[in-house]
Amino acid sequence: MSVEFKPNIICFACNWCSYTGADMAGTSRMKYPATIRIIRVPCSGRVNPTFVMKAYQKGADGVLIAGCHPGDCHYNSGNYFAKRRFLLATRFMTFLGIDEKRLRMEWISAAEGVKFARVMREFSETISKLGPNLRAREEA
Amino acid sequence: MKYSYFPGCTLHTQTKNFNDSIKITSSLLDIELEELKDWQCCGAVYPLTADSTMGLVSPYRSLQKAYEEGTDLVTVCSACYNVLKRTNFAVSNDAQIRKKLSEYMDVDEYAGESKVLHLLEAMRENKGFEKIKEKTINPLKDLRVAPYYGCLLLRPSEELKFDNPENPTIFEEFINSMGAIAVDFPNRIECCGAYVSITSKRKVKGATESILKSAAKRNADIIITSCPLCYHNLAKEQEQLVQSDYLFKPIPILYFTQLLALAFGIEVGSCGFESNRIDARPILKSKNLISGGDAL
Amino acid sequence: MKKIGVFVCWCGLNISSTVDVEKASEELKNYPGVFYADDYKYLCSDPGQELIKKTIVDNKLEGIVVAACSPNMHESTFRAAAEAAGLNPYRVEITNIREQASWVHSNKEDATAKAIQLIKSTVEKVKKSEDLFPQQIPLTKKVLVIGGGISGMTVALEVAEAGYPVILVEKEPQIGGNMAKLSETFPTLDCASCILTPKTAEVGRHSNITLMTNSEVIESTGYFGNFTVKVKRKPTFVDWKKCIGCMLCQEKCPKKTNSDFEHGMGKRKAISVAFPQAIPYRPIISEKECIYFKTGKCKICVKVCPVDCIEFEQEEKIIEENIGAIVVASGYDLLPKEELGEYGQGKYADVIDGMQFERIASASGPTEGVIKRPSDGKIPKSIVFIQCAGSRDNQKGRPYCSKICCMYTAKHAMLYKHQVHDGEATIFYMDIRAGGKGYEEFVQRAIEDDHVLYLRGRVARVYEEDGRLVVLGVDTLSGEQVRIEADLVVLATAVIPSIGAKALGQTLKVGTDTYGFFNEAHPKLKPVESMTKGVFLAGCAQAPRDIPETVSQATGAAAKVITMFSKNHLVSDPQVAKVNEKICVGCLLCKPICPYKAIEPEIVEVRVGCRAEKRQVATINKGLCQGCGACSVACRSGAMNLSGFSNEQILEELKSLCL
Amino acid sequence: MMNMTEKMLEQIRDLFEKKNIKLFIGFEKGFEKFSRIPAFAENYDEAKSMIIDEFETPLLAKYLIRELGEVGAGAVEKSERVGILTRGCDYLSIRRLVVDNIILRENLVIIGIPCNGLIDPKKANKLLGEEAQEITVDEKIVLAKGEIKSREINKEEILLDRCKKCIMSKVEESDILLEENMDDMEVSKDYSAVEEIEKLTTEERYEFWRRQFDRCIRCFACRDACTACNCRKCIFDITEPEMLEKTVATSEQFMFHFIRAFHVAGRCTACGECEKVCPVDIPLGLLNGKFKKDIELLFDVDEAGIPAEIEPLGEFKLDDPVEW
Amino acid sequence: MPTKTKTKAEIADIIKRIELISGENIYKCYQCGKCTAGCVMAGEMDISPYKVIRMIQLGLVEKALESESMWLCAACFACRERCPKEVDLSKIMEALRVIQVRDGKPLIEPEEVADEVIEEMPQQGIVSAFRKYN
Repeated sequence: MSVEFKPNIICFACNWCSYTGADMAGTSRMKYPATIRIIRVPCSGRVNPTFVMKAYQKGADGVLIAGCHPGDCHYNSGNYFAKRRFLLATRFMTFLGIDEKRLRMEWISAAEGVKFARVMREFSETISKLGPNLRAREEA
Repeated sequence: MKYSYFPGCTLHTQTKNFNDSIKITSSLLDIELEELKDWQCCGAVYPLTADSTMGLVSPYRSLQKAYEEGTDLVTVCSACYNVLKRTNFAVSNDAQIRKKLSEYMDVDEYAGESKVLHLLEAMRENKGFEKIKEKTINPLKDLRVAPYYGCLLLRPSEELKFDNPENPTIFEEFINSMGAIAVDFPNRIECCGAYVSITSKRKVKGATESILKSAAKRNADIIITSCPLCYHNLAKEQEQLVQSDYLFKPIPILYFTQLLALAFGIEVGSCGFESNRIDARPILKSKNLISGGDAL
Repeated sequence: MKKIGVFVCWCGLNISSTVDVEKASEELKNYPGVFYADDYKYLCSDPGQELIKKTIVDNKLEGIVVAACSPNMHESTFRAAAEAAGLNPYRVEITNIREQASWVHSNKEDATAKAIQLIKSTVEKVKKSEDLFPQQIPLTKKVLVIGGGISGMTVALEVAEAGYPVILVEKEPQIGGNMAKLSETFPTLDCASCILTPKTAEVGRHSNITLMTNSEVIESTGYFGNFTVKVKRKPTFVDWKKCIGCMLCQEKCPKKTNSDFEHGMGKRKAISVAFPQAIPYRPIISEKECIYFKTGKCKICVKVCPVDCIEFEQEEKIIEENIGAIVVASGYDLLPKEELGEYGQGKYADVIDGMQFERIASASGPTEGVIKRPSDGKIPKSIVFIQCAGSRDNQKGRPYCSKICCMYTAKHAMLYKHQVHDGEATIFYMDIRAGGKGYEEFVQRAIEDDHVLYLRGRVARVYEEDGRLVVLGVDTLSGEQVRIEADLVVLATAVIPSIGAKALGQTLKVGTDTYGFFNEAHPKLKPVESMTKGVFLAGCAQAPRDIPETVSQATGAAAKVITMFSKNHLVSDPQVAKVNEKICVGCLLCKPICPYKAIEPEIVEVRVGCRAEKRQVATINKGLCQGCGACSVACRSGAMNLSGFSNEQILEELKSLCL
Repeated sequence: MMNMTEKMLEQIRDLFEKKNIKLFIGFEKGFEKFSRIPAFAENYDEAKSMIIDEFETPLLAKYLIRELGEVGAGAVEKSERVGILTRGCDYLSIRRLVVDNIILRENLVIIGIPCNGLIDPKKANKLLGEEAQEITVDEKIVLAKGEIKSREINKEEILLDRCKKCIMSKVEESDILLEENMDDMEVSKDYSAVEEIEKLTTEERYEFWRRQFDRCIRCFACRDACTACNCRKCIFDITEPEMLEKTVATSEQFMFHFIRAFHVAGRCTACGECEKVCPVDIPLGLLNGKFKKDIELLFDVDEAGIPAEIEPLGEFKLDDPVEW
Repeated sequence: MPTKTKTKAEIADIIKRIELISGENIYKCYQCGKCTAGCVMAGEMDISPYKVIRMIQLGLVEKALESESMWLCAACFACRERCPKEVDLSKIMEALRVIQVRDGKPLIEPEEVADEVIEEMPQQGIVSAFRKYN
């Protein structure tokens, strides 16, 4: 039973900053664990907290939402709305008993390939330590 | 209009003449002042420390009492006014301080519901300046009065909201209503050096001297104030100035209500002129505001 | 089930060295819904694209997934290829297995597994894709420019030269704005009217420009390409068409009053033209001062007018115009001195602001360029200039730098020193911000050649003493308190948005910041666009700036307008929000979230059983929506959705990735 | 109290006579002693059984959706209006519907009544130790008489849960006010129940909620009772995309309760109806309360239960807390 | 006796104390000197008011504490009234005084005040002086 735990992490990345930041990490050949799967969205403001809950249900061990830095949103305000929603959502999910460390929000600009890779490594490590998420998760 | 009255320590002791003139004049303006029972020293300076609220206990108690009396609180001494009004501002805006104080003192929470007013503000609120105009029977014609505001009445303006901090007018209104001439002198809003004079009298010289010279330059006959400490520093400085500068002519300093008593035709003996550090009677006499028999 | 094709790209060795592309395409062949799967060396190459096209046609594919590099690289390439093969381009999705797999992972097994999963999830997304069609939006090729200062004029001239009609609305009776009031300009000291007059004249006579002075925009509806605005033309009481500009009326008018144009430094008549070079050179009667309007008598102007053009009964007119784009160039004002208590609150005649100094230094001004102080007309022997008067001041609610004061104050001091050689000019400054071509040199000239004394520090108080002004300041470089007796004090008061900017913003539905400056769409990449599509910004309406910068920005805004007008119609991206009217309850929780104000309520009629019912729903203005999708998250029932990134698509993608 | 009922009936007659309204919604006595149930009158005669007293009543606002047209008929002017009896809490719910553009204020006639708290008869019975036969209220003292015992009870003790947390006892925008509004009740914010849960470990919290949610039978009564749940078609009834699958699994229960609570976050008026109607007693108030508490704390909102034009999640401030 | 130089940590600690006692962010000050320009006591001070804050910003807190300036501040609030950055310098001066007083270094002791001063000075003045100095 000593199979190494490979976490399953979903990352919502906004098209304009963070997704481009991920591209940057790629073109610079920075390495990060293969545990992360990116879903491209136009804006962090597009991410519905329900998606996160759904991800947990379907088997994700961690969810990361990456958007433009405050003030840099391509749509001007999307990341601020996202911030409000997820300030609440994180607390609420914790309230329901899901470890708060499993949800993370990050501001990653298009130029921050280094940051993108670093965040992915850190987050992957955090989730690895936490182990698989079994809460609010669909029985396999 | 009825108010609780907070005289403060100095008015009850050293400057009784100030207190007396307030009592005589305010009643004529339909401002009924009832001395707050068991009032306590306000502390003289508003504590500027964010980490300790001990200094607020005493003023808080007085405020709370006035509130229990169901009245607004009137005070005259600039220092008391500054401390009480700022305390009131603090407790009405900062729930934490309020909570701390009421818990410490074991009293009901008081959140700044009562107003703190300077007597001049109380006058302004009760159409006092119009009433002064009506009730003045001895108009102070040709008397050039320099209103010295000092600092504690005006600043910090966002908390005190007494008057425009750079260009105040309330004293001028007061002076004009008595028929006197308000002297606009620039240093009327500058500090006299306050308590610094306790250790280094010479160090406040610059401050006091420029106030006096600024008033003298505009030919002021009289300076009025509402602060015993300003009064002291300005009077003290004049004693020095007279000796060092033979051209300097002393300018009597009065508490503003003394002048009001005179305008209301109150018997000169009750205006408290005899206790002033620089006798104002000669100049008042020269302007025919008191008769020869009254003076001296 | 849809027939989906999957193409896996090798990208030479870029992908194939870490991702087993053959294994991936092999595995995808058996994935539900996938009709065709293959891998290829370079899909973006011509033969690669040909392969895609051919496969789509041969297999009648209904959607394709291209697993290759980032969509930022070739999404448009592959979508175009699919379109050429008759497939709606929005049925094409890219899986990024290069930047997100082969390049960032080293273990081939992991990378391949991840790539396969990513491709599968994209297949799931494509299953939920729909045909989307760009919308054509009609376009009125006419621009409205609000503000006739240097920025508005620049925009108007550029667009007019490109051949498009321009309506230039100015609230004052003449164009020229603040620049017309300036004496000379830094850093060259050439006279402002010398460089401005040719421009105003050109605006006045350009056949493509309709000039509406003494007018204000009071309403704006519609959206980009198709605005309808209402302009209020205030009465001038003079028939400008008949008037020949002889100005006999002005000469003979008996009523004198303070001139706004001169900022209280000079007088004008009740019927007047602001200044001799004004365009249009036509007089206007001020209702407030005119004796006739007050008493019903006088009419001297009527008597002297040779062409009988005085019209006391003139009324304001509302004019409606259809236009395609709006440029806001509403300019600036200065912070009133009355807000600066410590500097006299406006009660000292000899404490003036920068614009008033411009007027007394201007050759066409009330003193004909001789610098005299307002109180007694004496030539000041000592002038103190105070910079940052109200700027960089949180307490006064203006924490920003007004940007132009450092330079114009240096100019003022220089102009003064050139006139009064033995005069003393002292400047209190905080920092000298002279970033501009020739700017620093200009300031240094003032210091070195003209001996202007720069003191670093603020002034605490200004008051009057013996007919002079006492300035209490400090020089923080020496640490000394400074007391200066001056004859004249000039305050470089803060630059603030022109009065009424906030209201204009509301009229145009364009956001302003806390101070009232117009917000740009993006602080770096869209500095001349506002958040409202089709509304552009120029000059100080957006932030304080000097003339060269204003002209550059105005030219930029003009270019934006011209680019917009160069097309015959506008095309909107179909990846925008859409409303399911059957579900929408019309609660409009989505409305405040939309940064583009693209959501509005609409009453629609629907059939419920056998009767028709009216109900309110949200509607999307597809011309305004930019597709951020924030509204879709605010919608509880999911009636609001985002085409191209729909709830269904994201959820399928998500489910597949979580497995 | 009878007095108030009379006043109301007078007003109702007036309303019907002047044909201002097609329907009046109020309360009448229910089957059980002291139970008060919604009553709908289409004319004055039908309204005669209506009553105002101090016993627990359900909230009426939700009926307005039905009575003013199809669900979410939206802000469309109607030819006939509906009258409704309104206390402060009803008023909050009505305002919820108005702000959400579900109904138009113009289509309503609000008869406002002051309120200083309603009595929960069940609590009275409990304290009395038997079923009360007669309950009389005199200011703050309640006299409950049973067949055997009688007892004086402090009204505070038997107040309705909802009233203990009352944030609005006034009816601010009534068309007709039966009696002067009283001052708002002194209610201090009490999030102790939420804080109790917060104090638990994550593990314990999850277990707590799992036990609660596993009881859920997905009857949707909480949704149906809620005025903030006013969608034309609920997301739970939509199959494409299927946010909630039909299987009864713990994860689905979490999904359901997460979505329900999030959809009313910042919009919940804390009326407590959801919790009251829940047949399996899931403490839904805790979920709503958690959001309310966090919104007030994080976004510097005084009272996150009063419907406003723009909801906390419909705006942002540049100085919102920075966590990431 | 030369003052013992404090370590970096000790200095950071004092700065923190100053910020805590005054409740002000000392890093807001950008040394425009407006406080000093309008200060009636600045002429007497060995370190100008704006420099006092600068010293603290630079970590030269010992210099600031040793200076006479804070004892000369008459708390007239002119600086606070005019400060464009809304820094309440009167509170920072108070913090410096309080630190000295709490550390057992008051400016004066009651017995040091001349009888004649006690005689002449109004009670209010004496009370304020001791509130500030002891």
